[in-house]
Amino acid sequence: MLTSLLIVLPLLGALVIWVSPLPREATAALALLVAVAEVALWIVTLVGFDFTTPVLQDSAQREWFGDLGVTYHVGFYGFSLWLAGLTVLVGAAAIGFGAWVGRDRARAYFGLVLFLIGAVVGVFASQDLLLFYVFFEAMLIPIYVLVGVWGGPNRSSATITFVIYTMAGSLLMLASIVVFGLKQGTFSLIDAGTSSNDWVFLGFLIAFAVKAPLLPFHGWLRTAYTEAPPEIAALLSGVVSKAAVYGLIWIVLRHFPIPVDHWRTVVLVLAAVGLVYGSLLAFRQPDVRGVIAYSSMGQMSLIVLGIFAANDLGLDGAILHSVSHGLVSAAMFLLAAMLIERTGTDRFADLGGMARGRPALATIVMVVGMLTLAVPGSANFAGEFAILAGVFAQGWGYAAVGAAAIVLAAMYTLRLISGILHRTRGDAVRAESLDLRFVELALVVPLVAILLALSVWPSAITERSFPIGPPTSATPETAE
Amino acid sequence: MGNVLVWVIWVAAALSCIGSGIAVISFTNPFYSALALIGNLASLAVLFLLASAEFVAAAQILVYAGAVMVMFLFVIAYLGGRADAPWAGGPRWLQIGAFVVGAAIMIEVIVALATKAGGGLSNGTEITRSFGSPAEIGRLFLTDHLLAFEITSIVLLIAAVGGVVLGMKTQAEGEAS
Amino acid sequence: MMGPGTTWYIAVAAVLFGIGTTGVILRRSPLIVLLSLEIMLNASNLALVGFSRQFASVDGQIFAICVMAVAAAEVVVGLGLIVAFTRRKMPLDVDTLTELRG
Amino acid sequence: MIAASIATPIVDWLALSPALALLAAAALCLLGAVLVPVSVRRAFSAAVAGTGFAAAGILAAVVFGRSPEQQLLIAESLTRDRLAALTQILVAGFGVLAVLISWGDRRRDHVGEYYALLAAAGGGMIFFVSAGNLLTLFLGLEWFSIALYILVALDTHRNASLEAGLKYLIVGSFGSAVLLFGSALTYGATGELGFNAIREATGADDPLFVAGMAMIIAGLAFKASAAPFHMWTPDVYEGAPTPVTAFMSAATKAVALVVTLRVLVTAFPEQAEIWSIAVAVIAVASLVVGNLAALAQTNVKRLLAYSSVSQAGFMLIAIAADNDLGGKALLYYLIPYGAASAGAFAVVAARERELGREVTLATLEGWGWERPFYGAAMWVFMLAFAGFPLTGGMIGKFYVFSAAYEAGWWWLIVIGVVATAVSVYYYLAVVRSLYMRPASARADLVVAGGSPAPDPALELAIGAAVVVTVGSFFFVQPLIDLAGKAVLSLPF
Repeated sequence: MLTSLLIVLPLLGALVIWVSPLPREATAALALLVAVAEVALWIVTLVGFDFTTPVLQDSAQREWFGDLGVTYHVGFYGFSLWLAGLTVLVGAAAIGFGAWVGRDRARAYFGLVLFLIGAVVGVFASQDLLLFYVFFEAMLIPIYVLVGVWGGPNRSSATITFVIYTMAGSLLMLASIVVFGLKQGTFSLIDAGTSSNDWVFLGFLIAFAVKAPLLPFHGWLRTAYTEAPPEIAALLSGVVSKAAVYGLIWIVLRHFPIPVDHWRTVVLVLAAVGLVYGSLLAFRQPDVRGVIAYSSMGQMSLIVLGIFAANDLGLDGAILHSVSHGLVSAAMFLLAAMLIERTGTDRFADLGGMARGRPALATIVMVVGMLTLAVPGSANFAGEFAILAGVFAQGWGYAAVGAAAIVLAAMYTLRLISGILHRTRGDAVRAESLDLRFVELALVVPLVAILLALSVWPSAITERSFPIGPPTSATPETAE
Repeated sequence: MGNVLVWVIWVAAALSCIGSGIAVISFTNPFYSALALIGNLASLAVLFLLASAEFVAAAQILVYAGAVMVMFLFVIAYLGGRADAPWAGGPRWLQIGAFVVGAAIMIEVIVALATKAGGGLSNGTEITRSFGSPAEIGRLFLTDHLLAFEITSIVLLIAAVGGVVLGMKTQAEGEAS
Repeated sequence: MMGPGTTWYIAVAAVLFGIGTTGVILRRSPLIVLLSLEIMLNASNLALVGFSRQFASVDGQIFAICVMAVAAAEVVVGLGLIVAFTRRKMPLDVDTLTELRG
Repeated sequence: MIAASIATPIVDWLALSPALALLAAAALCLLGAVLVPVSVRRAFSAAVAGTGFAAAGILAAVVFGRSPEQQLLIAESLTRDRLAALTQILVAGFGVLAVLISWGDRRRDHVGEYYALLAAAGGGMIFFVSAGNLLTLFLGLEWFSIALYILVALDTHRNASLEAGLKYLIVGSFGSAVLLFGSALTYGATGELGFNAIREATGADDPLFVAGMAMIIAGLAFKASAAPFHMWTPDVYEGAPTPVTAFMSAATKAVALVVTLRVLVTAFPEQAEIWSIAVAVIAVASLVVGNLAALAQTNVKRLLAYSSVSQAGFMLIAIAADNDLGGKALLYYLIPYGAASAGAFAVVAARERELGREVTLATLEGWGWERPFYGAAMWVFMLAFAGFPLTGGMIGKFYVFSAAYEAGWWWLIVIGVVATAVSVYYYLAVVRSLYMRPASARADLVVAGGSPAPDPALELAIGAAVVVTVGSFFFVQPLIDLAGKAVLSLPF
């Protein structure tokens, strides 16, 4: 029941906002109210959640169409609850930011963001393949409009590239879903057995690889993240990409143990290469958002390494890192947006010297930067460490590459920090451009605070994700 | 009527039928084409007659050659016999395509027939004297094919409405021109 | 029964149908296209009548009579359209109907 | 000698009642065209036609409820079953939408005739789906086709409309002639006209029979505008009065496809291996041609026309599957497809009436913000065509793919998937125009005479189409149950 409420509340909010002729401020306030209520609802779910049992909780099930065995079935496991929490938090921050900058066409805008939040929560909660596909595709609709209407000057090509990549991936997944579900006789993610069909496996894998994005499927990333309004980019990189994490863990690992074994090396190599490649590209980007975009790609590759490590440690690390990377990249995009508000640009060439006289900005950028580069003791470090320790079991080479990438991460993050804060004052930075204001702090500080809390207590997540070990296989192999 | 005579008449009618068909699609002047079609319809009526379809043959002459073609000729006369070279114009691939499609259908059916001919097509079932008589057709139109009969009249009614509507000069047209 | 067998009827019908098809595709004057359509319908009628004798079932003849009525209906609408074209001084050529183009 | 007294057959008036209701409506409209004063003629005709469609829908629903078993009536010339009844309900629904869309089209000429022909065309379609033999099939086809030829050309003051009418007449009659010759050959191979009788009389490998079947498929494919028999579609959809296009795109396609399914499954089950491949090939051709051509279109009506070609391809996949699931998939797919198609043309009609000129992607720019209701509705329809969630279009595609999988046609799934991916581009192009481009400041795009008069009937039609498109996503089970019951009358 709670789960359904978590999904429906933002969707209903979206509907109300679309149909009621409210003025801009009222719309923004209403949207913020819904987003905050959503966070509260998630906290209620969290409080009532029993992390010690491996059963589906707060579930709701209704038949949708019975002749093919498709149901509306939602509920949370430990790991998916964390991902949902990440969603509602970042979503609230994004809506807060949108309200603060006063996006025009407010009703359409806030409705779409709420719709997006509902869809992402739905992805993390769905326990039926077709339902999963529904939410997975439903995410695309608001993103398309949000980027296409409120995005930057190249938004048109950005949306087209993004949509074509994602649609190609998800339609392959639809084909796989049809084949898998009909062969199993059920579309339930819980009841379905395993399959050893490589083609079906690849359909799912490619869909998630596009969403993450993994190495050969990252063509949409740069323009989408840069052209999107920054708070939407925060949602994209922080939250939407985590749909791939959920899919890889809950569908691919669990239902395709044999193909996963076949393809493990391929995926691990792609992820390792993607990690290094993304980090190198991040180092070369001329603007803040470019750095965050490619660093995101690197971090997602790292998470995939953890998922395919095939052990507890890697999976726990992947979940922890998903949450911490989600928070960090959201905070980074919001900060980038605040920089753009002040200077009109996020290119390093025009920035610099902003630390002087802007203590709050400097502190926050420093803290978030340190979290990004995963200084020992941070939540990100804990996640990366667990992933690397996990993937070490698959071969020391992956761990070595991962460690090298952490060094690269340190380099691009330091370049980012110094590009913004240090050096001489950039051309675009006027002396009078203000420090972070209260509202801006109110948006970013909670994200940072949670990250710091997780740094102190990473086992809050790692010990509460998979109570009985990783879901490497469901039921015994069924007939092919 | 002797068998040979039937054959002779049949072959003559069939040839005239095909010949006039070719004439219809190759004349430049629609007026001649329409006249050729009348010839085509008449020779078809002969074939119908030889196939024991007296009523159909009569209808063919009365309805088709009589009424429909008169309408055609009226319109052609109204338009003033515009000329149009039969093989002119149109992309070349269209001309080839037309022949290919036309020939394909012919060959398809004739091959189908050839393979079938050994089977049973050549020997018709014995037919009674009342076969194809107006009385029998009338009876069937009121029993088994009642719906067909009614619908045919509906189709004709709709077409009549269409003819009137399209033939009329309208208010909007008057303003547009 | 005398005279040619059903096969001959159907062969003539097939040839006629082919002629009609060629005419519809090839000719540009809508009038002649309409005439060619009539040939196609008549070819079908010949086949129906031939088969009707073959099976000694009057169904085929009844079908043929209905087809005649339908053909008349198509002609009425077609001629109505052609008259409307002429009234609006539009070119009577199915290929130069340029307002609409693929 | 033939007996002097003729025993007239028992006529099942209930089975005929939906078609008769529409015929009565058509007759009343025709009378109204003469007897009712001009000032109220539009209201009168529209009300009569709308009532006729509604009554037909209700009667068809009654027939649906009362016909659990298929019945063949009047020497097999009429089928009374749930497959026909369900399709009739759909046609009646699309007819009501068409009447609502037509209302704001302030035609001055032939008002009564327009609605009469609309009702007559609907009646023809309703009869057509219940045809039980080749003769009634052909006559039903001609019944609605001739009414549609006239309707397409009815805007005689527009050259485009006349041209579309002539083109439709020629190509449509050509298709009917092919169907007719195919019927003749089938009759020749079996000596039977009724679909069930044909099945029972089948000699397994009779080339004449196969040739006849092929020509029947081709003839029906003309009406369903499946490639390569679609060449009339863009011109006719563009030239016809937009409400007529809306009706045709939804209803003609529905009946042509349902009848294709019925004829193939009922009359030619022995040849299933041949026709399922043929239909699969036509489906693929439609997907390829429709999608590629749609990519290049700027005129929205033409774009939607090519889109309807590609949608026909999807539905043909369901037919090619030749299984019970495929039948359900087709009937389900028709619901969101028809609603979205009629709705999309209704939105086009709204813009057309504002501008008084053709609607292209350029003239739609920024319009979504000016007219949020129309814009959002178009958004929904495009999503439905592209198979996005929260619209029945997605479930329809899912069912079609499932049917193809059950039949073992995995390559059809792949082609369908690729086609969907391509189609997203042009469907979203419409959305892009509506929302992501600034409104054009060109003087000729400014609405003549300030803001246009509200058109509540059109808005009602679009609203209903949205409700059906979205509702079919949520209420899949009841709709599939209906479709399942309907498919029971086919001998799978």
